[in-house]
Amino acid sequence: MIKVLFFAKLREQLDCAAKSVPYQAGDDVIALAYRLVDKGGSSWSVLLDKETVCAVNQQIVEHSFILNDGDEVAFFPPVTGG
Amino acid sequence: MIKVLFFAKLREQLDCAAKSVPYQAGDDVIALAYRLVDKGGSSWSVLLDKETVCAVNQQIVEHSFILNDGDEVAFFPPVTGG
Amino acid sequence: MSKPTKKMTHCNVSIQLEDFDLSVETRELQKRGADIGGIASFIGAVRSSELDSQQGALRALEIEHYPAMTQRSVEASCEQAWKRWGFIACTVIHRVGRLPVGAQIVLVIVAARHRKEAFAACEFIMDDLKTSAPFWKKAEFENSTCWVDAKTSDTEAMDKW
Amino acid sequence: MSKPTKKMTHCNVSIQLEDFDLSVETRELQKRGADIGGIASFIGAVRSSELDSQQGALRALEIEHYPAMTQRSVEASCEQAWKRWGFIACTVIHRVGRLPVGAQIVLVIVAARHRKEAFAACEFIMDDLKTSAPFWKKAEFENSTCWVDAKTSDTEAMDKW
Repeated sequence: MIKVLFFAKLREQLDCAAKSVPYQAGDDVIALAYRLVDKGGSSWSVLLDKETVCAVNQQIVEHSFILNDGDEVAFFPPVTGG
Repeated sequence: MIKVLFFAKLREQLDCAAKSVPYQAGDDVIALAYRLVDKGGSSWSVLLDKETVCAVNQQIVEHSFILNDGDEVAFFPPVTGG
Repeated sequence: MSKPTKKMTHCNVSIQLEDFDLSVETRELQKRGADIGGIASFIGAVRSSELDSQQGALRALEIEHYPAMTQRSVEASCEQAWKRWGFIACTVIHRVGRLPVGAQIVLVIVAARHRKEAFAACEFIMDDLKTSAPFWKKAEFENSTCWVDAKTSDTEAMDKW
Repeated sequence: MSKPTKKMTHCNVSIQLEDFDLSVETRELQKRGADIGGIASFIGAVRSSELDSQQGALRALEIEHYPAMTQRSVEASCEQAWKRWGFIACTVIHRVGRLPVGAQIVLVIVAARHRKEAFAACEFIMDDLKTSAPFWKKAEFENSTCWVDAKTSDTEAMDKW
Protein backbone atom coordinates (compact mmCIF):
# COMPACT_ATOMS: atom_id res chain seq x y z
CA MET A 1 0.00 0.00 0.00
CA ILE A 2 0.93 3.61 -0.52
CA LYS A 3 -0.07 6.11 2.18
CA VAL A 4 -1.04 9.42 0.57
CA LEU A 5 -1.26 12.71 2.51
CA PHE A 6 -2.63 16.12 1.51
CA PHE A 7 -1.85 19.43 3.19
CA ALA A 8 -3.12 23.00 3.47
CA LYS A 9 -5.18 24.37 0.56
CA LEU A 10 -4.95 21.02 -1.25
CA ARG A 11 -6.35 19.16 1.75
CA GLU A 12 -9.28 21.58 1.88
CA GLN A 13 -9.96 21.46 -1.86
CA LEU A 14 -9.99 17.66 -1.85
CA ASP A 15 -11.68 17.48 1.53
CA CYS A 16 -9.22 14.71 2.32
CA ALA A 17 -6.20 14.62 4.64
CA ALA A 18 -5.02 11.05 4.00
CA LYS A 19 -5.89 7.94 2.07
CA SER A 20 -4.45 4.54 1.25
CA VAL A 21 -3.88 3.44 -2.34
CA PRO A 22 -2.81 -0.05 -3.47
CA TYR A 23 0.81 -0.26 -4.59
CA GLN A 24 1.42 -0.89 -8.29
CA ALA A 25 4.95 -1.90 -9.23
CA GLY A 26 6.68 0.67 -11.43
CA ASP A 27 4.40 3.59 -10.60
CA ASP A 28 6.02 6.97 -10.39
CA VAL A 29 4.46 9.99 -8.66
CA ILE A 30 2.66 11.18 -11.77
CA ALA A 31 1.13 7.73 -12.38
CA LEU A 32 -0.13 7.68 -8.81
CA ALA A 33 -1.59 11.17 -9.28
CA TYR A 34 -3.44 10.04 -12.45
CA ARG A 35 -4.90 7.07 -10.60
CA LEU A 36 -6.17 9.40 -7.87
CA VAL A 37 -7.73 11.74 -10.46
CA ASP A 38 -9.38 8.82 -12.29
CA LYS A 39 -10.93 7.64 -9.07
CA GLY A 40 -11.72 10.96 -7.39
CA GLY A 41 -12.99 13.05 -10.28
CA SER A 42 -12.05 16.32 -11.91
CA SER A 43 -11.52 18.27 -8.66
CA TRP A 44 -8.53 16.00 -8.05
CA SER A 45 -6.75 17.15 -11.20
CA VAL A 46 -5.11 19.82 -9.00
CA LEU A 47 -2.63 17.02 -8.18
CA LEU A 48 -1.38 17.30 -11.77
CA ASP A 49 -0.74 21.06 -11.50
CA LYS A 50 2.82 22.01 -12.19
CA GLU A 51 3.10 23.93 -8.93
CA THR A 52 1.85 21.08 -6.73
CA VAL A 53 4.76 19.74 -4.70
CA CYS A 54 5.29 16.07 -3.90
CA ALA A 55 7.32 14.54 -1.08
CA VAL A 56 8.08 10.83 -0.79
CA ASN A 57 9.04 9.62 2.67
CA GLN A 58 9.34 13.27 3.80
CA GLN A 59 11.66 14.38 1.05
CA ILE A 60 10.68 16.57 -1.91
CA VAL A 61 10.99 14.65 -5.19
CA GLU A 62 10.41 15.13 -8.92
CA HIS A 63 7.12 13.86 -10.31
CA SER A 64 9.03 11.13 -12.15
CA PHE A 65 10.20 9.62 -8.86
CA ILE A 66 9.53 5.82 -8.78
CA LEU A 67 7.55 4.61 -5.75
CA ASN A 68 8.08 1.56 -3.56
CA ASP A 69 5.53 -0.40 -1.62
CA GLY A 70 4.94 1.19 1.80
CA ASP A 71 6.02 4.69 0.75
CA GLU A 72 4.44 7.76 2.32
CA VAL A 73 3.56 10.21 -0.45
CA ALA A 74 2.49 13.78 0.32
CA PHE A 75 0.99 16.34 -2.06
CA PHE A 76 0.92 20.01 -1.08
CA PRO A 77 0.97 23.59 -2.42
CA PRO A 78 4.23 25.60 -2.47
CA VAL A 79 5.37 26.17 1.11
CA THR A 80 4.87 29.54 2.83
CA GLY A 81 6.60 29.24 6.21
CA GLY A 82 9.11 31.51 7.85
CA MET B 1 44.04 77.84 18.47
CA ILE B 2 43.71 74.27 17.24
CA LYS B 3 42.89 71.59 19.80
CA VAL B 4 44.73 68.38 18.90
CA LEU B 5 43.80 64.96 20.31
CA PHE B 6 45.56 61.59 20.12
CA PHE B 7 44.01 58.20 20.71
CA ALA B 8 44.91 54.60 21.47
CA LYS B 9 48.39 53.38 20.38
CA LEU B 10 49.23 56.85 19.06
CA ARG B 11 48.43 58.45 22.41
CA GLU B 12 50.71 55.95 24.14
CA GLN B 13 53.55 56.31 21.65
CA LEU B 14 53.50 60.11 21.94
CA ASP B 15 52.70 59.98 25.65
CA CYS B 16 50.22 62.76 24.97
CA ALA B 17 46.40 62.77 24.91
CA ALA B 18 45.77 66.40 23.94
CA LYS B 19 47.58 69.62 23.18
CA SER B 20 46.85 73.10 21.87
CA VAL B 21 48.60 74.46 18.79
CA PRO B 22 48.41 78.04 17.49
CA TYR B 23 46.24 78.44 14.40
CA GLN B 24 48.04 79.35 11.18
CA ALA B 25 45.82 80.48 8.33
CA GLY B 26 45.90 78.14 5.35
CA ASP B 27 47.23 75.11 7.21
CA ASP B 28 45.93 71.76 6.12
CA VAL B 29 46.15 68.60 8.22
CA ILE B 30 49.51 67.57 6.83
CA ALA B 31 51.03 71.04 7.53
CA LEU B 32 49.80 70.80 11.12
CA ALA B 33 51.32 67.33 11.40
CA TYR B 34 54.70 68.61 10.14
CA ARG B 35 54.64 71.42 12.73
CA LEU B 36 53.98 68.86 15.46
CA VAL B 37 56.86 66.65 14.23
CA ASP B 38 59.24 69.65 14.06
CA LYS B 39 58.41 70.56 17.61
CA GLY B 40 58.08 67.11 19.15
CA GLY B 41 60.93 65.21 17.54
CA SER B 42 61.26 62.08 15.43
CA SER B 43 58.89 59.94 17.50
CA TRP B 44 56.11 62.23 16.29
CA SER B 45 56.69 61.35 12.64
CA VAL B 46 54.12 58.59 13.18
CA LEU B 47 51.58 61.37 12.47
CA LEU B 48 52.83 61.38 8.88
CA ASP B 49 52.28 57.64 8.43
CA LYS B 50 49.93 56.84 5.62
CA GLU B 51 47.75 54.68 7.86
CA THR B 52 47.29 57.36 10.56
CA VAL B 53 43.70 58.61 10.44
CA CYS B 54 42.69 62.23 11.00
CA ALA B 55 39.32 63.60 12.06
CA VAL B 56 38.46 67.31 12.08
CA ASN B 57 35.55 68.28 14.27
CA GLN B 58 34.72 64.59 14.72
CA GLN B 59 34.61 63.73 11.05
CA ILE B 60 37.26 61.73 9.19
CA VAL B 61 39.01 63.87 6.56
CA GLU B 62 41.77 63.64 3.96
CA HIS B 63 45.19 64.91 5.01
CA SER B 64 44.76 67.82 2.57
CA PHE B 65 41.76 69.13 4.54
CA ILE B 66 42.15 72.90 5.27
CA LEU B 67 41.80 73.83 8.95
CA ASN B 68 39.92 76.72 10.56
CA ASP B 69 40.69 78.50 13.81
CA GLY B 70 39.07 76.65 16.73
CA ASP B 71 38.96 73.26 14.99
CA GLU B 72 39.31 70.05 16.97
CA VAL B 73 41.78 67.79 15.18
CA ALA B 74 42.24 64.16 16.20
CA PHE B 75 44.94 61.71 15.08
CA PHE B 76 44.48 58.00 15.63
CA PRO B 77 45.36 54.53 14.30
CA PRO B 78 42.91 52.61 12.09
CA VAL B 79 39.82 51.83 14.15
CA THR B 80 39.22 48.34 15.57
CA GLY B 81 35.77 48.45 17.13
CA GLY B 82 32.80 46.16 16.74
CA MET C 1 19.90 11.47 1.81
CA SER C 2 23.64 10.79 1.55
CA LYS C 3 25.39 10.57 4.89
CA PRO C 4 27.66 13.54 5.57
CA THR C 5 31.16 12.47 6.54
CA LYS C 6 31.25 14.92 9.44
CA LYS C 7 28.20 15.62 11.54
CA MET C 8 27.09 19.08 12.59
CA THR C 9 27.39 19.25 16.35
CA HIS C 10 25.17 21.88 17.89
CA CYS C 11 21.99 22.30 15.88
CA ASN C 12 18.85 22.73 17.88
CA VAL C 13 15.59 22.68 15.90
CA SER C 14 12.18 23.01 17.50
CA ILE C 15 8.70 23.14 15.96
CA GLN C 16 6.35 24.33 18.67
CA LEU C 17 3.10 26.06 19.60
CA GLU C 18 4.73 28.10 22.37
CA ASP C 19 6.39 31.48 22.01
CA PHE C 20 10.19 31.79 22.41
CA ASP C 21 12.58 34.19 24.08
CA LEU C 22 15.49 35.50 22.03
CA SER C 23 17.81 36.18 25.00
CA VAL C 24 17.26 32.78 26.55
CA GLU C 25 18.04 31.03 23.27
CA THR C 26 21.05 33.27 22.58
CA ARG C 27 22.51 32.65 26.03
CA GLU C 28 22.19 28.90 25.43
CA LEU C 29 24.20 29.25 22.24
CA GLN C 30 26.80 31.50 23.86
CA LYS C 31 27.64 28.61 26.20
CA ARG C 32 28.76 26.56 23.19
CA GLY C 33 32.30 27.87 23.23
CA ALA C 34 34.64 30.71 24.12
CA ASP C 35 35.52 30.88 20.45
CA ILE C 36 32.20 32.47 19.48
CA GLY C 37 32.90 35.95 18.11
CA GLY C 38 29.59 36.73 16.45
CA ILE C 39 25.95 35.77 16.84
CA ALA C 40 23.50 36.67 14.10
CA SER C 41 19.80 36.18 14.61
CA PHE C 42 16.53 36.74 12.84
CA ILE C 43 12.96 36.89 14.09
CA GLY C 44 10.03 36.75 11.70
CA ALA C 45 6.75 38.18 12.99
CA VAL C 46 3.13 38.42 11.81
CA ARG C 47 2.81 41.79 10.07
CA SER C 48 -0.45 43.72 10.07
CA SER C 49 -0.10 44.19 6.32
CA GLU C 50 1.05 40.66 5.56
CA LEU C 51 -1.34 40.68 2.60
CA ASP C 52 -2.78 43.38 0.41
CA SER C 53 -6.38 42.61 0.97
CA GLN C 54 -9.90 43.81 0.34
CA GLN C 55 -10.98 41.69 3.25
CA GLY C 56 -10.38 44.09 6.09
CA ALA C 57 -7.67 43.91 8.69
CA LEU C 58 -5.58 40.81 9.21
CA ARG C 59 -6.18 39.24 12.62
CA ALA C 60 -3.95 36.22 12.67
CA LEU C 61 -2.13 33.56 10.71
CA GLU C 62 -2.89 29.89 11.20
CA ILE C 63 0.25 27.87 10.49
CA GLU C 64 -0.11 24.27 9.34
CA HIS C 65 2.81 21.92 8.85
CA TYR C 66 3.71 18.34 7.94
CA PRO C 67 4.94 17.06 11.30
CA ALA C 68 6.88 14.01 10.12
CA MET C 69 8.81 16.10 7.61
CA THR C 70 9.26 19.54 9.18
CA GLN C 71 12.02 18.77 11.65
CA ARG C 72 14.24 16.93 9.18
CA SER C 73 13.65 19.57 6.51
CA VAL C 74 14.80 22.39 8.79
CA GLU C 75 17.73 20.30 10.01
CA ALA C 76 18.73 19.75 6.39
CA SER C 77 18.77 23.54 5.84
CA CYS C 78 21.03 23.97 8.87
CA GLU C 79 23.29 21.15 7.70
CA GLN C 80 23.71 22.78 4.30
CA ALA C 81 24.58 26.11 5.92
CA TRP C 82 27.00 24.40 8.29
CA LYS C 83 28.81 22.69 5.41
CA ARG C 84 29.27 26.05 3.68
CA TRP C 85 30.15 28.30 6.60
CA GLY C 86 31.22 25.94 9.40
CA PHE C 87 29.55 27.86 12.20
CA ILE C 88 29.79 26.73 15.83
CA ALA C 89 26.12 26.31 16.73
CA CYS C 90 22.63 27.23 15.61
CA THR C 91 19.07 27.27 16.88
CA VAL C 92 15.91 27.34 14.77
CA ILE C 93 12.45 27.64 16.31
CA HIS C 94 9.33 27.73 14.13
CA ARG C 95 5.92 28.13 15.68
CA VAL C 96 2.73 26.48 14.40
CA GLY C 97 -0.94 27.05 15.21
CA ARG C 98 -2.80 30.35 15.41
CA LEU C 99 -0.55 33.43 15.69
CA PRO C 100 -2.14 36.89 16.04
CA VAL C 101 -0.73 40.05 14.43
CA GLY C 102 2.55 41.01 16.13
CA ALA C 103 3.32 37.45 17.25
CA GLN C 104 6.74 35.94 16.65
CA ILE C 105 6.72 33.15 14.04
CA VAL C 106 10.28 32.03 13.50
CA LEU C 107 13.69 32.42 15.12
CA VAL C 108 17.07 31.59 13.60
CA ILE C 109 20.28 32.14 15.58
CA VAL C 110 23.76 31.29 14.35
CA ALA C 111 26.88 31.53 16.51
CA ALA C 112 30.20 31.61 14.65
CA ARG C 113 33.80 32.66 14.98
CA HIS C 114 33.31 35.71 12.76
CA ARG C 115 30.38 37.90 11.84
CA LYS C 116 30.50 37.14 8.13
CA GLU C 117 29.78 33.43 8.59
CA ALA C 118 27.14 34.16 11.23
CA PHE C 119 25.25 36.57 8.95
CA ALA C 120 25.52 34.40 5.84
CA ALA C 121 24.45 31.17 7.55
CA CYS C 122 21.55 32.87 9.34
CA GLU C 123 20.19 34.44 6.15
CA PHE C 124 20.73 31.23 4.17
CA ILE C 125 18.80 29.13 6.69
CA MET C 126 15.90 31.62 6.60
CA ASP C 127 15.84 31.71 2.79
CA ASP C 128 16.08 27.94 2.49
CA LEU C 129 13.42 27.34 5.14
CA LYS C 130 11.07 29.73 3.32
CA THR C 131 11.25 27.69 0.12
CA SER C 132 11.64 24.12 1.37
CA ALA C 133 10.21 23.53 4.86
CA PRO C 134 6.61 22.24 4.81
CA PHE C 135 4.76 25.09 6.54
CA TRP C 136 1.64 26.81 5.16
CA LYS C 137 0.00 30.02 6.32
CA LYS C 138 -3.72 30.67 6.33
CA ALA C 139 -4.67 34.30 6.84
CA GLU C 140 -7.59 35.12 9.09
CA PHE C 141 -9.32 38.44 8.31
CA GLU C 142 -12.28 39.92 10.05
CA ASN C 143 -14.84 38.17 7.87
CA SER C 144 -12.96 35.58 5.88
CA THR C 145 -9.89 33.39 5.62
CA CYS C 146 -7.55 32.60 2.75
CA TRP C 147 -4.38 30.63 2.14
CA VAL C 148 -1.26 32.73 1.65
CA ASP C 149 0.34 32.25 -1.77
CA ALA C 150 4.02 31.48 -2.14
CA LYS C 151 6.10 34.47 -3.24
CA THR C 152 8.38 34.38 -6.25
CA SER C 153 10.65 36.77 -4.33
CA ASP C 154 11.33 33.92 -1.88
CA THR C 155 12.38 31.59 -4.68
CA GLU C 156 14.59 34.34 -6.09
CA ALA C 157 16.13 34.94 -2.66
CA MET C 158 17.06 31.25 -2.55
CA ASP C 159 18.43 31.26 -6.11
CA LYS C 160 21.10 33.83 -5.18
CA TRP C 161 22.86 31.30 -2.92
CA MET D 1 27.35 66.95 7.18
CA SER D 2 24.67 67.66 4.57
CA LYS D 3 21.18 67.64 6.00
CA PRO D 4 19.13 64.69 4.80
CA THR D 5 15.77 65.77 3.42
CA LYS D 6 13.97 63.12 5.41
CA LYS D 7 15.12 62.20 8.89
CA MET D 8 15.43 58.67 10.12
CA THR D 9 12.89 58.23 12.88
CA HIS D 10 13.76 55.47 15.29
CA CYS D 11 17.51 55.12 15.64
CA ASN D 12 18.75 54.46 19.12
CA VAL D 13 22.54 54.57 19.61
CA SER D 14 24.22 54.02 22.95
CA ILE D 15 27.91 53.92 23.90
CA GLN D 16 28.11 52.48 27.39
CA LEU D 17 30.12 50.60 30.00
CA GLU D 18 27.17 48.41 31.01
CA ASP D 19 26.16 45.12 29.45
CA PHE D 20 22.96 44.89 27.39
CA ASP D 21 20.10 42.43 27.04
CA LEU D 22 19.12 41.34 23.54
CA SER D 23 15.49 40.52 24.36
CA VAL D 24 14.85 43.80 26.17
CA GLU D 25 16.23 45.78 23.24
CA THR D 26 14.37 43.68 20.69
CA ARG D 27 11.05 44.08 22.49
CA GLU D 28 11.58 47.86 22.51
CA LEU D 29 12.00 47.78 18.73
CA GLN D 30 9.02 45.49 18.24
CA LYS D 31 6.84 48.22 19.74
CA ARG D 32 7.77 50.50 16.84
CA GLY D 33 4.99 49.28 14.61
CA ALA D 34 2.68 46.42 13.64
CA ASP D 35 4.26 46.56 10.21
CA ILE D 36 7.50 44.97 11.40
CA GLY D 37 7.90 41.61 9.64
CA GLY D 38 11.56 40.87 10.34
CA ILE D 39 14.13 41.71 12.97
CA ALA D 40 17.78 40.94 12.28
CA SER D 41 20.34 41.30 15.01
CA PHE D 42 24.02 40.79 15.62
CA ILE D 43 26.05 40.45 18.80
CA GLY D 44 29.83 40.68 18.75
CA ALA D 45 31.64 39.07 21.70
CA VAL D 46 35.21 38.82 23.00
CA ARG D 47 36.63 35.58 21.59
CA SER D 48 39.25 33.56 23.48
CA SER D 49 41.29 33.35 20.27
CA GLU D 50 40.79 36.99 19.24
CA LEU D 51 44.48 37.09 18.37
CA ASP D 52 47.04 34.52 17.36
CA SER D 53 49.47 35.14 20.10
CA GLN D 54 52.64 33.86 21.69
CA GLN D 55 51.65 35.74 24.79
CA GLY D 56 49.46 33.17 26.47
CA ALA D 57 45.74 33.26 26.85
CA LEU D 58 43.71 36.37 26.19
CA ARG D 59 42.05 37.66 29.33
CA ALA D 60 40.18 40.76 28.23
CA LEU D 61 39.90 43.59 25.76
CA GLU D 62 40.11 47.20 26.87
CA ILE D 63 38.04 49.35 24.53
CA GLU D 64 38.95 53.00 24.12
CA HIS D 65 36.89 55.45 22.09
CA TYR D 66 36.67 59.10 21.07
CA PRO D 67 33.60 60.17 23.03
CA ALA D 68 32.73 63.35 21.12
CA MET D 69 32.83 61.50 17.81
CA THR D 70 31.59 57.98 18.52
CA GLN D 71 27.88 58.65 18.78
CA ARG D 72 27.61 60.70 15.61
CA SER D 73 29.81 58.26 13.69
CA VAL D 74 27.56 55.32 14.57
CA GLU D 75 24.45 57.38 13.83
CA ALA D 76 25.90 58.23 10.42
CA SER D 77 26.30 54.49 9.71
CA CYS D 78 22.65 53.93 10.64
CA GLU D 79 21.54 56.86 8.52
CA GLN D 80 23.35 55.50 5.47
CA ALA D 81 21.75 52.09 5.96
CA TRP D 82 18.34 53.68 6.44
CA LYS D 83 18.66 55.63 3.19
CA ARG D 84 19.46 52.43 1.32
CA TRP D 85 17.03 49.99 2.89
CA GLY D 86 14.39 52.14 4.59
CA PHE D 87 13.99 50.01 7.68
CA ILE D 88 11.51 50.89 10.45
CA ALA D 89 13.83 51.17 13.45
CA CYS D 90 17.30 50.23 14.67
CA THR D 91 19.30 50.01 17.88
CA VAL D 92 23.08 50.01 18.20
CA ILE D 93 24.84 49.52 21.52
CA HIS D 94 28.64 49.49 21.76
CA ARG D 95 30.39 48.89 25.04
CA VAL D 96 33.64 50.53 26.14
CA GLY D 97 36.04 49.81 28.99
CA ARG D 98 37.45 46.45 30.08
CA LEU D 99 35.58 43.42 28.67
CA PRO D 100 36.69 39.91 29.70
CA VAL D 101 36.65 36.90 27.33
CA GLY D 102 33.06 35.93 26.54
CA ALA D 103 31.67 39.42 27.21
CA GLN D 104 29.30 41.05 24.75
CA ILE D 105 30.88 44.02 22.91
CA VAL D 106 28.40 45.27 20.36
CA LEU D 107 24.74 44.85 19.48
CA VAL D 108 23.01 45.88 16.24
CA ILE D 109 19.27 45.28 15.76
CA VAL D 110 17.28 46.31 12.69
CA ALA D 111 13.50 45.99 12.44
CA ALA D 112 12.06 46.13 8.93
CA ARG D 113 9.05 45.14 6.87
CA HIS D 114 10.90 42.24 5.23
CA ARG D 115 13.81 40.04 6.15
CA LYS D 116 15.99 41.08 3.24
CA GLU D 117 16.19 44.73 4.32
CA ALA D 118 16.64 43.75 7.96
CA PHE D 119 19.60 41.46 7.17
CA ALA D 120 21.26 43.85 4.74
CA ALA D 121 20.96 46.93 6.97
CA CYS D 122 22.17 45.02 10.05
CA GLU D 123 25.25 43.65 8.29
CA PHE D 124 25.98 47.01 6.64
CA ILE D 125 25.87 48.87 9.96
CA MET D 126 28.27 46.32 11.49
CA ASP D 127 30.68 46.49 8.55
CA ASP D 128 30.60 50.29 8.45
CA LEU D 129 31.03 50.63 12.20
CA LYS D 130 34.06 48.30 12.07
CA THR D 131 35.85 50.56 9.61
CA SER D 132 34.69 54.05 10.60
CA ALA D 133 33.63 54.33 14.25
CA PRO D 134 36.44 55.52 16.56
CA PHE D 135 36.89 52.52 18.85
CA TRP D 136 40.20 50.80 19.57
CA LYS D 137 40.87 47.48 21.25
CA LYS D 138 43.80 46.73 23.51
CA ALA D 139 44.31 43.05 24.24
CA GLU D 140 45.22 41.98 27.75
CA PHE D 141 47.15 38.69 27.97
CA GLU D 142 48.42 36.98 31.05
CA ASN D 143 51.74 38.83 31.07
CA SER D 144 51.44 41.60 28.52
CA THR D 145 49.14 43.89 26.59
CA CYS D 146 49.06 44.94 22.95
CA TRP D 147 46.90 47.04 20.65
CA VAL D 148 44.81 45.07 18.20
CA ASP D 149 45.67 45.83 14.57
CA ALA D 150 42.99 46.74 12.05
CA LYS D 151 42.10 43.89 9.70
CA THR D 152 42.19 44.26 5.93
CA SER D 153 39.27 41.80 5.86
CA ASP D 154 37.15 44.48 7.55
CA THR D 155 38.01 47.04 4.87
CA GLU D 156 37.22 44.44 2.21
CA ALA D 157 33.90 43.66 3.89
CA MET D 158 33.01 47.33 3.66
CA ASP D 159 34.16 47.61 0.04
CA LYS D 160 31.57 45.08 -1.10
CA TRP D 161 28.72 47.47 -0.26
